[in-house]
Amino acid sequence: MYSEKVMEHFSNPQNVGELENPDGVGEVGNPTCGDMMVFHIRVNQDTQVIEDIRYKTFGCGAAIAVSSMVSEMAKGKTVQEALSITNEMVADHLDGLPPQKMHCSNLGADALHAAINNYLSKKNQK
Amino acid sequence: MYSEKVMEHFSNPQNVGELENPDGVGEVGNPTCGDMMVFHIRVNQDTQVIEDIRYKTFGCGAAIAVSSMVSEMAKGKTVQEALSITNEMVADHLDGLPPQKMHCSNLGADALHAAINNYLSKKNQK
Amino acid sequence: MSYFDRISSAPVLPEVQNLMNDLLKLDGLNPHSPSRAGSRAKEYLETAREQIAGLISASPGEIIMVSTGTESVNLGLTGLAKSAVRSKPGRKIIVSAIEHISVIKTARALEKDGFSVITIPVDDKGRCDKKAYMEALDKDVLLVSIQLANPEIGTVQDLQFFANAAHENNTIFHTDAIAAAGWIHVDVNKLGVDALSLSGTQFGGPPGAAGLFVRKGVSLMPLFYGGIQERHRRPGMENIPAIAGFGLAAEHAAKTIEKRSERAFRQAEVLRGKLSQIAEVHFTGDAINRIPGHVSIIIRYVEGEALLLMLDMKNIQAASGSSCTAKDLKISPVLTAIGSQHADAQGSLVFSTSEHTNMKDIDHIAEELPQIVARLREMSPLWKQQKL
Amino acid sequence: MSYFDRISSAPVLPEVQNLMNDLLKLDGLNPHSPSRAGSRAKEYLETAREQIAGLISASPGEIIMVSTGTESVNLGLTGLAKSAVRSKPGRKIIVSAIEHISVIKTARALEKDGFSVITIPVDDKGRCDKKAYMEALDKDVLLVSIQLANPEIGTVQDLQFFANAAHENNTIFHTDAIAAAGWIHVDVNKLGVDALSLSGTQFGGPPGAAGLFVRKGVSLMPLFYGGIQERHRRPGMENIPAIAGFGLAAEHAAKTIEKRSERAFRQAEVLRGKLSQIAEVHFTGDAINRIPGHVSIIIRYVEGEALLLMLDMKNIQAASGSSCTAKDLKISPVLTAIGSQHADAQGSLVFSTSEHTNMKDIDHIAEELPQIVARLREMSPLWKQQKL
Ligand SMILES: Cc1ncc(COP(=O)(O)O)c(C=O)c1O
Ligand SMILES: Cc1ncc(COP(=O)(O)O)c(C=O)c1O
Repeated sequence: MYSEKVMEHFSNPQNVGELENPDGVGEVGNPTCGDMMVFHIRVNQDTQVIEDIRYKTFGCGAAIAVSSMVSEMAKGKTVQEALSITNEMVADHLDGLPPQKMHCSNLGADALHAAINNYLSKKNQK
Repeated sequence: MYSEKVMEHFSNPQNVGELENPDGVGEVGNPTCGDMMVFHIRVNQDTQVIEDIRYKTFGCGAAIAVSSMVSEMAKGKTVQEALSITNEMVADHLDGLPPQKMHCSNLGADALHAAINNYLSKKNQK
Repeated sequence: MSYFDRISSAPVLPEVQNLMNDLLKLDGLNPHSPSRAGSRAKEYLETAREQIAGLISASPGEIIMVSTGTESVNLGLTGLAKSAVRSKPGRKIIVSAIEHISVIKTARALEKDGFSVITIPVDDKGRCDKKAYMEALDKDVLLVSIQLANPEIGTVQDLQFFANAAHENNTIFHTDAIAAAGWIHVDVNKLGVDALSLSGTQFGGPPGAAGLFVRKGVSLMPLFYGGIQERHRRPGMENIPAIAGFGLAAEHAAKTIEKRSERAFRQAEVLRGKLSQIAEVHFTGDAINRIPGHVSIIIRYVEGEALLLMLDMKNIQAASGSSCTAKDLKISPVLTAIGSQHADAQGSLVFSTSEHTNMKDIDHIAEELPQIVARLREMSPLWKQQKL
Repeated sequence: MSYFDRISSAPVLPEVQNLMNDLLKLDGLNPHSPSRAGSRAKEYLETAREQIAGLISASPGEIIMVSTGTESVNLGLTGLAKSAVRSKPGRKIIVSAIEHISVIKTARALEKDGFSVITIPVDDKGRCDKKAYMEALDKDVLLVSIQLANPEIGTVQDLQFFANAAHENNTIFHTDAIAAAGWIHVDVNKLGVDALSLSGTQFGGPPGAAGLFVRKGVSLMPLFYGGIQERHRRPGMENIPAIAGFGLAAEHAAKTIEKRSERAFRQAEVLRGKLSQIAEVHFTGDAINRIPGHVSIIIRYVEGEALLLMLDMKNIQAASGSSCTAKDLKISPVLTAIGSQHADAQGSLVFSTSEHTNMKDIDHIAEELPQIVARLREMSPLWKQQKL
């Protein structure tokens, strides 16, 4: 039911984990709905480039593959560039997702944006 | 769907035909219902034995087999004996008939009785 | 065996048998499982849907898989009527007088649910009365169901006319194409139908799989309830081997339709020529607009079942009336509708050729049937009366 | 492949495959044709009916052939309810809270037809609440449907109790025995049920054939309409190869039930022992009254589909929740009914052994599953929170 790309990322998810003292943390979903993702980012203060990104995900195959794909897409991009990544782009990069997964498990970009916004708001407070 | 006995009589019906100047003629059914039988009998006036019996039948496999079986059962019997032949007995002698054929095609005994009654009423009129 | 009864069950194509045999060996063919076996099952299911859609120029998403032709017809009629009534006024349903028993009885059941059914008469060739139809087709008509072809007398209707008129009247149109699909070109767009029933068993598919086309955007209530299969419109475990076989047969049918129907048409011509030499034989149905390979006759003064049994003894398999109704009703309502006398209608025979029929089979009938008829007429009290 | 998902589709028995393969080759398998091929078809049909009746101690005339378990359940509930309402007052229907989705949704549809449905709760083991049942069972209850066994949590109900009480109340009793038939002894007379659904796919029969037992004298409306097949109660062309396969599988199941279920019981015990070594695993359902060979667990902090995918990569086929509902509802209503937390219910797994399961397969799971769980928990934000 999943594309090969999805299965690749699911069986070999990239960038799983957490960062110590992350610059931004984003959490979306909750276990009751079946999918939950927590993203950590480390941002270079001079270049605004996302230098490291990690996540933990509770969820189905799609949720895990989406997390992995988003982390790959965001890494090395500036936070502004990364904010333009959408859930649809993630699904496209995965060669598509089954229709019933599009809305409930395709939350990776939301989690990334949450982490970036968390970073930006902390930065503004300084 | 039919017993071997039925198929035997159907493929090799006994006593088909008509008699010249029969002593009794009986007709039951009509083509609209799907089955029609005309029986002719020749009766020995002294012994009241049915010495010859012939029929023509329009109808399904069961109707033809029933006609043949009745003719065999009646031949050599006295008219009184033959009157005690029932449709159920005919079906039994054929090792049974499919349920849906029991009522519509199992008219052989009726046709025989009609022929006998025809004979008896002609005799009484004399 | 000379096999002349494709309408009630055509031989299953060898390649379909092989495919099904392979699929019966596979475990875990549940298209809703995320496993690899599940993905494979889903692929078989969706491939079949494309193949079936291809045969009738529909899109795959418009095909609902069901178990039999009867179920397809019921889902079509009941599902469309009960759904349409929720958004439109009017409760009338139009059917023709020579629909298959599954259409007739479904319509009768809908009457108990508050619908009213109008039956359009046919002429002596089985052609639906256009004038009566146009008169009946008023704003209260929710649904029309007119068959594409009749399995007992072979007549093919001018469906475009009936479907167009229905659309101009804003009425949903369903057709039972079970006796026709796979043998005459069916294009749901050219025909202009909203829903269409077809069955693979008519063109070499296995029993256990049939289909209902429902045009995108037309809503349909299910006949029964359960899981998400067929997008809730036909819940229950999918019969993947049968569905895959149905699909393969549809693909084969689409590829070979020209060749097969031309051949069947010629065979039927030859057979008709030979049968016409039997005295008092009447050919039923439309001589021109008919199913290829379909020959239907009435042989007066003899009865159909007896004919079938004697043909069977000579290794010829044919049909009399509609196979499903054969034991239900003594007289076929189709033959009554075209004006046959009851007594005559008893002697109906239907020969339908399949892809495997050859000229030898035709010769075989031409040789045996006259003798069988003679034998049964010799026994028949009616034949004698006739000769007098 | 280690196959642990017989509930959604058990492997088809080799002898059943062979029989079906033979039958697909035969032409003219129409049991209503008077030909010899027709007689043979009728024989296959009636033999299967005897075999299936034999498995549940019914008479052959009490078995109606249908296409799927879902259809059987729908025909049972709708057919009995709509028929009973014509001769009895009252319009209440009782079902349990953990019925299969086909029962639940059929009951919901009957509510739209004017029936009212009472749902009996279950305890944390999935046992139907007897007190609530007795209170609900008043003179207005027309029909009860309580499953014999639950496919997701394995619990077997005390059906005799529920059926007896229904009878004393003059109420018709249907049971969905689909997850149980073929694996636990089913005797319709001892159980005291009026109607029972079963499917051959659970014990080595092919897809495309299931059955409904309806006790002699109990009347039933059909779900749809057409020819005379199944005495009008399930019209449409009979799928003779699948029906014959179903029959053969039923005969095999009846003959081997002791041996198979004992073996399955032991295998499940061993598997349970091994799985209990994984941290935070919760076994669902009744530990004693359960389907042989059925092991159902909740593995906290991980999600079921991800588990299934990883198991599949290790060639282990299992299920999570009810396979038909898996994509429909994120949370299984069965797990909700037994009081599982939503988050926990995500991590449900069901292993059901088939006749072909051996100890190697069990060892295979015992080896792979802990690693898979560890891997997914390592990725799970919940697991970490839990450890803190
Ligand atoms: C208890 C129960 N009832 C009904 C069904 C539905 O049967 P089917 O999938 O054959 O339609 C299932 C299927 O697994 C089941 O387990
Ligand atoms: C025109 C037509 N409609 C419906 C049916 C019913 O289909 P099934 O026998 O597959 O249930 C048939 C069967 O021959 C048919 O010829």
